[in-house]
Amino acid sequence: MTLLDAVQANLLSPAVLFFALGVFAAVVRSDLRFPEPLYAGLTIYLLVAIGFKGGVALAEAGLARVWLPALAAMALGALIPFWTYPVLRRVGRLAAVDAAAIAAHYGSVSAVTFIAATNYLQAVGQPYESYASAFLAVMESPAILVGVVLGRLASPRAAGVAPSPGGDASLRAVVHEALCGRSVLLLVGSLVVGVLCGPAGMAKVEPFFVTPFQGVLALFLLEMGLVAGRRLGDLRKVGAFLLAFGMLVPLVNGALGVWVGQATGLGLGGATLLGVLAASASYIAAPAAIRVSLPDANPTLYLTASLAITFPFNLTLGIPYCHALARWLYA
Amino acid sequence: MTLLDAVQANLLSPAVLFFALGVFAAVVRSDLRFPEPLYAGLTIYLLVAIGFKGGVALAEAGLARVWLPALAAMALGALIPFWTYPVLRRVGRLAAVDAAAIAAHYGSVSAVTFIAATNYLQAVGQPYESYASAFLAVMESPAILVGVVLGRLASPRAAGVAPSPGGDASLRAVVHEALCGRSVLLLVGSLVVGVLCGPAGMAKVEPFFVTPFQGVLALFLLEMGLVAGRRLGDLRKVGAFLLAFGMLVPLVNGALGVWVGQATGLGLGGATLLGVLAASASYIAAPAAIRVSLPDANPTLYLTASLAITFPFNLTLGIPYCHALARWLYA
Amino acid sequence: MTLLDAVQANLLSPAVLFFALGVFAAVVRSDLRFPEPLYAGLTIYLLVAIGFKGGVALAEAGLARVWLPALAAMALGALIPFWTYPVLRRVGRLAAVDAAAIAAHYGSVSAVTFIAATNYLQAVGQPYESYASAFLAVMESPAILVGVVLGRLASPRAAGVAPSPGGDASLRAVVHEALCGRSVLLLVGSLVVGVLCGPAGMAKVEPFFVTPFQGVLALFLLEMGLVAGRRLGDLRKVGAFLLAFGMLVPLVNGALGVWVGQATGLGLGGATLLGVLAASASYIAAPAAIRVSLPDANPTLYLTASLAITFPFNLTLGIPYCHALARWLYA
Amino acid sequence: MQTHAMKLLTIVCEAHARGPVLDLLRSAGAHGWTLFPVEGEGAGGGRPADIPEFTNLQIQVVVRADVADVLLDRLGAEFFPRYAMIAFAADVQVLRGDKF
Amino acid sequence: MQTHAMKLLTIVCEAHARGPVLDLLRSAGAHGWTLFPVEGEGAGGGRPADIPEFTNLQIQVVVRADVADVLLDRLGAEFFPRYAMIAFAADVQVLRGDKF
Amino acid sequence: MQTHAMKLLTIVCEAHARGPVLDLLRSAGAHGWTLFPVEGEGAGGGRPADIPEFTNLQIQVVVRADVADVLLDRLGAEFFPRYAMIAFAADVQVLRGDKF
Ligand SMILES: Nc1ncnc2c1ncn2[C@@H]1O[C@H](COP(=O)(O)O)[C@@H](O)[C@H]1O
Ligand SMILES: Nc1ncnc2c1ncn2[C@@H]1O[C@H](COP(=O)(O)O)[C@@H](O)[C@H]1O
Ligand SMILES: Nc1ncnc2c1ncn2[C@@H]1O[C@H](COP(=O)(O)O)[C@@H](O)[C@H]1O
Ligand code: NA
Ligand code: NA
Ligand code: NA
Repeated sequence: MTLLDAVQANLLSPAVLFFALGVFAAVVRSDLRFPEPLYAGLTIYLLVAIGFKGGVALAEAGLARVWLPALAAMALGALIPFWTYPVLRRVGRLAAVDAAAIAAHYGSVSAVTFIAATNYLQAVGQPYESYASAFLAVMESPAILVGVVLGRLASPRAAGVAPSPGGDASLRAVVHEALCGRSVLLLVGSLVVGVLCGPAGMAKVEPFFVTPFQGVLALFLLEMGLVAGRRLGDLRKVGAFLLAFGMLVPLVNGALGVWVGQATGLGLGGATLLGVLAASASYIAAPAAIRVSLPDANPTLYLTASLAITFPFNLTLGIPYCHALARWLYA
Repeated sequence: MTLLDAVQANLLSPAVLFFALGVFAAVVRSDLRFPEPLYAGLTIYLLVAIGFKGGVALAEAGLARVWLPALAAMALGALIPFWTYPVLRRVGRLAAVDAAAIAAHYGSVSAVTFIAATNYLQAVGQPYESYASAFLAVMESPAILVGVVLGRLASPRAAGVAPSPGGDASLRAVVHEALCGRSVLLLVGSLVVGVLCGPAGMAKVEPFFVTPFQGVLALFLLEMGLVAGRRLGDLRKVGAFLLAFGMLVPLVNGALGVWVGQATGLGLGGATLLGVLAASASYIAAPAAIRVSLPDANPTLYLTASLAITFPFNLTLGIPYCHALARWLYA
Repeated sequence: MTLLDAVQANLLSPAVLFFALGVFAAVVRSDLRFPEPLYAGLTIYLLVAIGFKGGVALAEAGLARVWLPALAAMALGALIPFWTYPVLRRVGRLAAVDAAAIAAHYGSVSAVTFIAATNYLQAVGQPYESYASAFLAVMESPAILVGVVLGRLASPRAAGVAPSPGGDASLRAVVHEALCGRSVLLLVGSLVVGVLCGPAGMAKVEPFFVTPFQGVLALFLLEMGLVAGRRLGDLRKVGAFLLAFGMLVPLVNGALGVWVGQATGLGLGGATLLGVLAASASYIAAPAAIRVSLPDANPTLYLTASLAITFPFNLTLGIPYCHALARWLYA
Repeated sequence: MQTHAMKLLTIVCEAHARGPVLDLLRSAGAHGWTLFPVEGEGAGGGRPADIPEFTNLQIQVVVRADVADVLLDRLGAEFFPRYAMIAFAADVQVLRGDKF
Repeated sequence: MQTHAMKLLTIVCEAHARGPVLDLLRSAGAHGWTLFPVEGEGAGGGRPADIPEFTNLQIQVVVRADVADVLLDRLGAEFFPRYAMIAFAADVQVLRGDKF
Repeated sequence: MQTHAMKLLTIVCEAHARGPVLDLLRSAGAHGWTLFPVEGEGAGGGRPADIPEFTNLQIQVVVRADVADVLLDRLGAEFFPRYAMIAFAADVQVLRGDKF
């Protein structure tokens, strides 16, 4: 299967096509809306399902095989801001605080992109380590913390353009958010539940958390298409640099991720997933944390880049790209 | 199986019984409520599932076999207002704008009635053309446009009792609603996705969009029973004529639909479904469009007729009636 | 299997672990929230599914085998307040109206506890009478009516600290709530639907109402953990007596229930379920009814006792306890 | 266009009070009402709105000043001792004074 | 801090009026708006908000007094005959008067 | 029944401000609050409320006039530069003046 074939197969999958339908609906200003509780319900389902499945896989594989790639994944996430920040500053000529904010987003990860990648691997018959959800879980926060610190060092005013409500509480708030925020808690929590239950527990909840999973993802991507499509208008506001950044950085980070995966002993599928994680940019956890801790950063920049550029890019091209790279590396 | 047996089997199906339970709950003023987001979620699921399934079937059958009955279905929908309007005017002595509004509702279609009919056919073991969802998709809008034009010609004041906000924009709004409205977009969009994915895509999402479908429908009909039951009190306001109209017109339109189905080469099941579509009256897309473009029309009349009379009538009696008719015609 | 083994197996089930995760999230003040419509949707699903399944089982078993234990279950529920009320008054030194309110909660039942118990029995391979949902349905209301009457007799002021809005209407409101309230209506209604449909109807909706049921329950218990966890802070307000009451009363009532089950001819599984029902305390139907009819009763007391003490207690220990007791009794 | 002075009465109460409050509004002569669920905290503790039964409602009604007085009186006498709730009145201007 | 007198205009209308009302607000010069779904009852009967199409919206907008007058005029002339709705204006004080 | 003059302070802000705003209310001496999610548009662009993280909240609090002043001051100084939000105060009459 050539890269082109892979891309084409991906583009014709229900998940990607429903995403496109959502974008279309937003662009033609249809009155189609997913009420917010429906969005919340779908997110909770997806995170719990992927976390639980990963936990059961982890229980079967044993920590011995997982700790090294997991640590490497964390390190990779934490380090990505150190190369993206200077690029954003020097090449993009962005303000320090904006550069730090965007760097944090690209070091962190997007759970939905990860889930779509597992979906893709299943579709092309590529086995992968199910415990890779553990990498998703540990990569979410480190880059955010790094980004916040970068932003505060680089532009001390950012820490307090106005007397911060609660003083230094806001740094504490970031740490709290990083450890107890909705998505981290659901992922890590379900992972732990999965580890404790093991395959016996899985047997009970499989018909709900595994069998219909791909269909739920397709429906959710319809909604994500709406969400991303509504923000397409902001593309004009962010300029050509961020557009290029949002598509080139995933290529570089994806390659780094695949390479780290191979170096730490993952299989072809696992390395692909690590590549996708590195390539992906957060648009849930990172914006929430950055909004509170770097309030001077412009949300239009980081949100549009991660949600309206990188997310669709990875969903359509980034995932087959990482897979092709891994196949080439493992050949 | 006689008509009576069929009706009885239908009345004892979970879908119809849960509908009855919903009506009962509304009538005894239970505090049972489906929150609006739950309703929205169920609708989205049902429309996406039925559209996607129809698209996959369409991909397998090929356009060559579908275009003729689809065109005939559109024409049938567009023409129904031309005979119902005069009846509403002359026999019912309704105002021109109300007659036009109601005619539009009966030319358009009810997706839930269609879905319940597929459910019924499955239960009685009657095969049908799955691509019939395409007829559902194309029949929603034409009659609405015809009804709006009728209403404006017949009562020019209706076009502007007050200077219309946005001038002629409101006609443009109707066309936009007819093409990009929630239900049309979901149906047509999922149909196209289904066509593009084909059976390979279906295999992935089947456990979510097909296997649990009948159960979801039963739950949704519980909610529809609540919705219809809350409007039962309006029956007194609409008078005996509309009550009779809401039950007799489906019989005529159902017969027309079955006959058109046979004439354009559909099988027994497909003709039944076309009959049900013709017999059904819209209570989602049509009210929305009419409210905006014929604001003088009285919503109590068209909503009560389509939602509180014709919908329950078709659900319980209209569906087996169309099936019996088709069996007689194809015998 | 010893009681200890059983408790341990229960504690490591997905349902209980997700409940614990929810409590944890609430305690660390995570921003994880289930929007209210999601909660409502999950409740409706669970009640309809359990009611329907019970109805189908009832249709198969026949009324002849069910009426006696059902009547005994009702009587047991109605009688429980007569022994708990004096304990609450004399030992707990609670005000008459608070004692009556709490007694009503412990005579009534918790549907979620019941569902978790069926889950548990399935997991340990213990067969049970599926029509036991009928006992759940009939046990919800009687104790509430008894509690309200007790409360009004004991403290007449409670009936009207202020001129009641609508006079004696509020007693009528309780009866209406007891018969047409959301949970009773859904349970009894779905039970009747299940009886009418029988196994043929079940075949249609099984993939939605039965197959994924355990997974949905796990997700719902995550939410229940959040709900209970948010009220843990109130434990300090209710004092040591209610803490002990909330854990000892289930032991007594559970034993009574198991014994009544055996005496009326139920099998080991059914007797366990009747024990769990007797042990459980209502936190939905009872609070709603008591709030309206005994407004002087302090909600913190009855809600904390039933929701933050007895519910987690039964979920973790009460269910295996009733099962162990039944096994001992049937040995 | 000519506007008329009316009172906007806002009631925030636990969901269980829904029926009785709406009955009160009708019997006092209000011609309509608007209602939505809210979260809140007050003397009765927090109401996190995580369960329908534990939610709050905000009920708004536009009425003539004399009706507002009657409503406030009856709320204070019959409802405040019974339900967790607050109520406040504000001056508003409406079109179509006879509608309210 | 210095506050400025503004008008808070509240509109409760059927959901179908959403587009036209927001267009009106923009064209009249409002710099923002706030909106949420509500249940209600009025001359147009009950709107139980069980279906998105049958729900009500409450739209709130803070504007200068002259803009509020324009809005009320146009609402009365163009919208009231067409949609089930009510509107009322109230006095409010805001910070940053130039924002509205 | 006797009514007392109070201020109703309404804050519309992005959801991320929830924690800090509620902390502020408590520390300034409010005895309760009411809150619900809303959609909106303003200087900070549209907030379509399609994702919990991108939603707005409307927070309402009834307080004594002096508390309202403190709140407005602190909102203007500490919160407005930091979050997308507006705030406005209105006169209301309440029963049970000591409750607020
Ligand atoms: N000072 C206040 N400002 C705004 N809302 C309040 C205030 N006090 C109470 N509430 C609301 O009214 C509800 C009932 O109040 P309470 O009876 O004090 O518990 C609370 O849950 C809040 O939603
Ligand atoms: N007197 C009123 N007080 C509060 N809300 C009202 C009032 N009258 C009408 N409404 C609201 O405005 C909507 C439309 O009113 P109407 O056009 O009278 O049906 C109703 O559904 C209510 O939500
Ligand atoms: N003039 C206005 N009237 C009503 N709501 C407004 C107005 N301006 C802003 N808002 C609300 O306040 C939120 C934050 O405003 P902003 O900081 O201007 O983006 C918006 O999303 C709206 O919900
Ligand atoms: Na990344
Ligand atoms: Na039709
Ligand atoms: Na009990």
